[in-house]
Amino acid sequence: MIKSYGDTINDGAVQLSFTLPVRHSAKADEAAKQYAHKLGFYEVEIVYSNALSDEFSFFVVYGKTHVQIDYDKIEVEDVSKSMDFYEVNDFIKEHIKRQVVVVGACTGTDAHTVGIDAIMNMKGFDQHYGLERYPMIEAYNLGAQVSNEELIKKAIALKADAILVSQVVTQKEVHIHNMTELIELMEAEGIRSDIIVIAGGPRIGNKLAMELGYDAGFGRGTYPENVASFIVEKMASKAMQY
Amino acid sequence: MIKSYGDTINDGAVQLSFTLPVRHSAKADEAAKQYAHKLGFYEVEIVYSNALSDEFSFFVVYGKTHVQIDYDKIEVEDVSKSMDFYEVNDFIKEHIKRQVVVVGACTGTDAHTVGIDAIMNMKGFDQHYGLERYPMIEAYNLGAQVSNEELIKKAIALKADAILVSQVVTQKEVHIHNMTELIELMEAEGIRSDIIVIAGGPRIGNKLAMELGYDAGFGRGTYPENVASFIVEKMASKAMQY
Amino acid sequence: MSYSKLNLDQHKIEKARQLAKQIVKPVNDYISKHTTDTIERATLRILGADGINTDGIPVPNLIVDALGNKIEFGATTYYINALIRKNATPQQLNKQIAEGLDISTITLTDKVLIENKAQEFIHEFTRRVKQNTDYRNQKITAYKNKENSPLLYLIVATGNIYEDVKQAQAAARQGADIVAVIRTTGQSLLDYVPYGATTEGFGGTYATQENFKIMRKALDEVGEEIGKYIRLVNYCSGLCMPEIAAMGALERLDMMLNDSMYGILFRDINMYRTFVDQKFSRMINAFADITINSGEDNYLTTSDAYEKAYTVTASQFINEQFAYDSGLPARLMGLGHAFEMNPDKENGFLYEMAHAQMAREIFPEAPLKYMPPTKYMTGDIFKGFIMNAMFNFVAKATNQSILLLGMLTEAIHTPFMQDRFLAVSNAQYIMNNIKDFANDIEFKKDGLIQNRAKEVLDQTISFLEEVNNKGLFNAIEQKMFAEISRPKNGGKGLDGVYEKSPDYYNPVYEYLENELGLKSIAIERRKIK
Amino acid sequence: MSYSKLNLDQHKIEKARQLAKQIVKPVNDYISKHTTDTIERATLRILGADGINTDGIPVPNLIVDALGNKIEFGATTYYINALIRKNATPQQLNKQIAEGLDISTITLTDKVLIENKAQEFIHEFTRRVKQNTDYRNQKITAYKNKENSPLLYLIVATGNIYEDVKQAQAAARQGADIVAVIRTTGQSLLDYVPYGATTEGFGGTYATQENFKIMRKALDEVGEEIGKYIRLVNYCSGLCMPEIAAMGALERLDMMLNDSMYGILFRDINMYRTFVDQKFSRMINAFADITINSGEDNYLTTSDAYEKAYTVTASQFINEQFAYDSGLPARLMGLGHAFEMNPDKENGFLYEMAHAQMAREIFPEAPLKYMPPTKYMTGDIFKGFIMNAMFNFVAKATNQSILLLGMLTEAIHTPFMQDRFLAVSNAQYIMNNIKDFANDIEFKKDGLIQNRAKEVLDQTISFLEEVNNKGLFNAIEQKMFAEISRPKNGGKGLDGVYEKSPDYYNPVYEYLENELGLKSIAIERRKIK
Ligand code: B12
Ligand code: B12
Ligand SMILES: Cc1ncc(COP(=O)(O)O)c(C=O)c1O
Ligand SMILES: Cc1ncc(COP(=O)(O)O)c(C=O)c1O
Repeated sequence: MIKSYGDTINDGAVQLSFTLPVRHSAKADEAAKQYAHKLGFYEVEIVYSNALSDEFSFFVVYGKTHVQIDYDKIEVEDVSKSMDFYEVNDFIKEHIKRQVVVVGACTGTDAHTVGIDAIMNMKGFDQHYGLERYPMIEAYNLGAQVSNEELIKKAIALKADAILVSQVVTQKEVHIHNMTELIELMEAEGIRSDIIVIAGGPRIGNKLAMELGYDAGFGRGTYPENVASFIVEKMASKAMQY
Repeated sequence: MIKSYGDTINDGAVQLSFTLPVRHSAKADEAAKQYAHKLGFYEVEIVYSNALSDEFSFFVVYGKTHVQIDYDKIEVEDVSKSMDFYEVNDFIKEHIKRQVVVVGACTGTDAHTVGIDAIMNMKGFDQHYGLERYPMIEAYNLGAQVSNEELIKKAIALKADAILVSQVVTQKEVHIHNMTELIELMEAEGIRSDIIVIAGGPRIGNKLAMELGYDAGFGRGTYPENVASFIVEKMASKAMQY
Repeated sequence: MSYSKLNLDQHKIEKARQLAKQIVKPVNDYISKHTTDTIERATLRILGADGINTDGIPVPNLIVDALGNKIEFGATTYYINALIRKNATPQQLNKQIAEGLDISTITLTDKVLIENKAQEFIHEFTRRVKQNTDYRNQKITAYKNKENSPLLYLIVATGNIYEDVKQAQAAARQGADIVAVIRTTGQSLLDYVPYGATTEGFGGTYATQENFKIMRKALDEVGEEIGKYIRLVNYCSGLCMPEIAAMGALERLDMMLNDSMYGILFRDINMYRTFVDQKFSRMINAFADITINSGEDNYLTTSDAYEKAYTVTASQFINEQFAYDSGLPARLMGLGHAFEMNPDKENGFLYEMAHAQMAREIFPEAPLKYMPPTKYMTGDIFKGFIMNAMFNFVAKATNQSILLLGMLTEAIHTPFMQDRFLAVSNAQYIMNNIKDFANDIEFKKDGLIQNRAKEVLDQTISFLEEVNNKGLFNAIEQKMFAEISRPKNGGKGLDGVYEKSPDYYNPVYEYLENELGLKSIAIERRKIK
Repeated sequence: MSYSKLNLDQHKIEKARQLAKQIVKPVNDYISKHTTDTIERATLRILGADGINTDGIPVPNLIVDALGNKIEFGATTYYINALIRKNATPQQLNKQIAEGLDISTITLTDKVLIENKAQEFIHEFTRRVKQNTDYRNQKITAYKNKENSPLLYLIVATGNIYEDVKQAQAAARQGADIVAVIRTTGQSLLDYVPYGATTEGFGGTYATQENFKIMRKALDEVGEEIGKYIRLVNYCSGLCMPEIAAMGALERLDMMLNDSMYGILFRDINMYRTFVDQKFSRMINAFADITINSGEDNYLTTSDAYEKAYTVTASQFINEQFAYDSGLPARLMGLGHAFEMNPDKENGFLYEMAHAQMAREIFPEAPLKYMPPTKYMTGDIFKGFIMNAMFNFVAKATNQSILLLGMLTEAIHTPFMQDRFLAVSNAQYIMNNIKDFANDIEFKKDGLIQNRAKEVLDQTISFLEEVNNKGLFNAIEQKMFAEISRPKNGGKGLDGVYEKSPDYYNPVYEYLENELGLKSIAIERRKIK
């Protein structure tokens, strides 16, 4: 069992900051303190507070928590043990025996290309080659602001094995709507089960993606080989080698 | 009922940071996320994590809470409506009719004089005169590192109406021990009820001080007149005018 | 600013400027021969067209859509004609159009009548714009002493205009001099301007005339209260550049992000379309005394800020020429640049300083818009906060004009209210703490800073030479800017471009050209050639 | 550093130095005539005295307490005498003393025997110190290239030496070059040095020889691992200055906070006592090649950093003379100063820069210790973090030597592990980002920075003149430093001061004087006079 740590094991120290919709005053400070208590902290100190406007106040808070967690019970898939560039290509040669077709885009109104480019472009990202450089992958990067309809059309035309969807803007859950729509459209077309569908972006997690009906989700710090590994292993396990 | 605020009323947004005693890894990130969930937050994002050493990792986290608080029910004594320099002196002239004797010190091993000086010294603090400047107050500032015994001896010798105790160092609860000892000693001497005892310091609250048997506690941002007002009003209400 | 701290060669600067002049020349030739859907709609708006039909389609769109190819003659004729024929006020006519009236089919009356009537509405527009500029000038003069230098620029982006108002007023109270209402994701791709007050946007709030009005009022209110003129900013890049410019002129916006290069590269707007649009939008901005903000800073989000610094400088030179050719004086050219170097770069601060100082020295009168670190911001909000401090430092130390404040949560979410507060306190601390630093230090002769500026200027000249050889259209196609390639006939909006007929009539355009002295410039140019 | 960026008048600097020489002269006269409890205990420790009795009283204290007024002859005679008489090793004798043996009553043997025996132990001490300095020099040379410049100095203060070890090793791995173990609140008032490994302290950890050893080992370990020599720091101010210096020499500490002015003003140590102690403690530090850190930076926690900047400079001059007179070369004088200006002060950054740069130019060889903002740190950890960044900036831009890293939680608690990590990343970012800034900029002639430095130097000279006129003892009594008054005969420890008898014997003191060339300096000085 572990707890958060300040300077002594199990002291449970945590730093917080938040805004409350009240005018800055001694009462506001007291409210912030009690709020932190209600959040479950003890030995709470409101170390700083200031007015943000007539109706809002900002607080910096330190407190301690009794909450502990069993570290041994945490389970996580470790993407870092994925195959590398060479291993992926060899894997495809050996198990799939033909080029794998991948179509990617940043969809909806989202115009952030840098993330999907990092995964797909020749030059790659942080010294990791992008999918376009993989000899055994045929990669098509459709760019940004691509509608779900357009993406599906292309994927069908190119006989894609996998679709990559990048979503960076998440404000007001815009990505959820857009991601859900893609899956619905694919199901309507009856092609969902033929194609691996993967989502990615700095605020996309595997869990969320799976919930929305994707095969996987990749967050910040993803490298091309992580996605490539996933695709080819999934294909192999689905015995999609036709 | 109010909730913390990010950019939409009642969104419940909170920023946290903490350290966990585990090696930095994907598992650690997941643990941090679940820890934040256990702390009661939802839509948790571990926006940053880094190794502090082989055994510790640091996390910056944003999350949302459902916790709300009834602002109307918050009660707080508002020190800001205390009397000012002139009013305090007039009040003494009118109600107490003699000079009030105040003895102050930073006690125990604590060597931080700046706080008690701010309250007592002639020149005061932030343009607020210190108690030494009050014509109707006889103020004695004993400085820092004063033992509780010494303080009590002086207070008796000077026939103090009030004792001011400053405590700045709070690590490992050193102030609690020291503050408790003073009250015990005063009770042993049988003088507790004759003298108003006030504590102060950046991490001293009124609540804490009262719990430890003080008449009041004053935290960061206190001005001399806040303390002066409290003393003289308390004296008047205790009818200590002999 | 005649004395150069960087010891830059004035001849080289002059050379770069001449190259930029040559580069924009063929583009201007194209521009002068074409009009677009949105230019016509903007013209109509200036003349009084407004409102929507029951499907939410704006009246200017209804008119232009109905005109079809007749657009080559200019939409004005038809609108004014309808006003005369129907003997209606614009309000009345707008209502009829919204209800289905097709004015393209109404027989045309006498040309002179139309021309005279048009002048009436232009006069009305001029009166309103003049009233706006007078108000602004008066307030700015009165409240000058409370302004920060550089001006602090904050963004609100809740998606809901009423929430925006709260956040904007709070920001102003905290010390912002400028408030920008970020547009919702995707608005730049809409070929119309939404209508009315809106409460639902993603990553920003719809730019509508009503939203402009609401925010303008809110900022005027808080401005009066705190004794400051709070500048309001919106965006006229994308498919509706001139229309939004027109709305801004009417509702007294003070700045507009306005750059067709940005639209081409970052929104995949067709290049022909947006260059044509840009010209008219800048004329409107110039007339309404609205400062533009150009967008070359964005190149550094896709390109490396050290390697490709010269693309920004080159683009500033090009944007300057486009702006001059639209009648914008230097004092309204908020040329953009950014502090986007990798924070791990050794001496990165010195290079950023060199870049910012060279922009300052090359464009001494321009109210430079300096953008904060975004690309290398991470979830480490603490590190991000000091990167923002270094950015504020460089801004103050090189006398930038418009300081877009960085958010410590840049990599995470659109700003929380507290993020904005922290950003303002960061800037205020730095600006006060290093107030006269710019004036108190000199750069070592041939030191890192001076040499870097020299190097970037040299690279800029080579780059401009190459662009000039290829032509700007080809250069864009060949990925020379932001490492993004856009095909000449690709992107959005090309179908809204029309070659003007020899009979093309646009009294607003002509009026502005006259007022802005562009006719004579054109003549002079021709003479020089 | 012969070229002055500040354009300071070298004659004025020389003048200030001469004034400081005159100021310390009468203090040195007093010092040379006196010894103290702790000087004798330190001498005993160097000769081998160690251990505690069952009440926890250290053997050196037992000896000195028993000696009473015999101290005027020096404790050495009695300890060595007992060793000879009992034919014991120090370990054996220490044990007996701990068990109750009173060596003051043992009849004294032949003086020559005692002197010879003493030399043996001095030789042993010298051997051990030499081994330490050799090790240190070798490692520092080998690992030079991994060091930061300035050296990053981090504090650990858990109260528990084993927790400290964890935090210190983590700090070293994160990039610290120097680790200081803060002492527990109040230790400086103890007239003895606690014994053994300790796990309970308030706001810091007891300075004990065992704790020194534990931490030294831990830092050597991690140092080898990461290929760096991690310097260890502790405190020899307070009532036991020379004893802790002796322990530090034995356990290979690398730096010592060591300043009697600090003890007087901030710990209410008696001035006579601590000046006498300081001399011997500095001789030991000098001999063991340990860098001292002086504490005038602390003045700015009670005085205003702008108004009273000159008191810091003046104190640096005085501390320099005291250090020279104890045999410390300039390269071991970590003179203290601090970045403590009110962050709201207009141009505060420029003044901080002026102060830091003038310290650098006036003491070109000194490994200046630069302290972070503390006084104006608040619970606003974000603001605090950028204040620390500005501090790091000034440090790097003025080539400071030892950078005590500021903590964003300075106003809240002793550092959390994460606070320290953030502090290191802050410093590393700034230091790399502005790496050659110091070299790339110049200060404008007669600009704010140059003028400020000139002004402070002028004020320093007037101040030193006044101190010289009054005498240092009176000046302290009259609140001239840190606005704190300390009566000459007040404070703690005066009862531990003894006038030396003409027969006073202290072979360690003599040995060090010889080794450090202090005898000849004294003679030369007398000649000059
Ligand atoms: C660069 C940038 C831009 C550039 C984009 C240029 C371009 N051609 O891409 C410009 C300036 C155009 C821009 C504009 C806008 N932006 Co922007 N932008 C950023 C910025 C600074 C960096 C994004 C980036 O390039 N990251 C680097 C890449 C490599 O990282 P990444 O995207 O996370 O990708 C990695 C992983 O996530 C993963 N990944 C990503 N996609 C995929 C897909 C798959 C299949 C897989 C497997 C993996 C994967 O792998 C990648 C490599 O590891 C961020 C802030 C920040 N520092 O993060 C804001 C940010 C993303 N932008 C934001 C916003 C709101 C906008 C605007 C909507 C603002 C406006 N209203 O005008 C506009 C409009 C954009 C639109 N219509 O979508 C917000 C989003 C807030 C939110 N949470 O919703 C951010 C967070 C800034 C902020 N705090 O407000 N932006
Ligand atoms: C200045 C200072 C020092 C100076 C003190 C000089 C002096 N003569 O006072 C020096 C350098 C000597 C020092 C030393 C140490 N310090 Co110190 N110091 C500070 C510092 C930077 C500022 C404190 C201050 O002056 N505040 C300004 C005054 C005006 O504010 P204040 O004390 O809060 O007082 C106000 C109110 O609290 C209230 N108040 C205070 N007392 C009273 C009493 C009454 C009756 C009333 C009504 C009101 C009242 O009114 C005042 C005016 O509004 C703080 C960090 C910080 N920025 O806060 C650390 C700090 C207090 N120090 C700290 C420590 C640990 C130490 C040391 C123990 C470190 C060490 N081991 O060596 C030493 C030893 C001190 C000792 N034995 O007590 C810690 C305490 C941590 C904790 N929570 O326990 C702090 C927080 C720094 C840190 N983060 O580690 N310190
Ligand atoms: C010139 C310019 N226009 C517009 C925008 C905003 O984007 P959009 O036009 O998509 O609202 C930016 C953003 O950086 C910009 O720099
Ligand atoms: C010179 C000097 N000595 C010692 C200390 C530490 O205090 P103490 O001696 O009480 O442990 C400091 C702290 O700032 C100092 O500057």
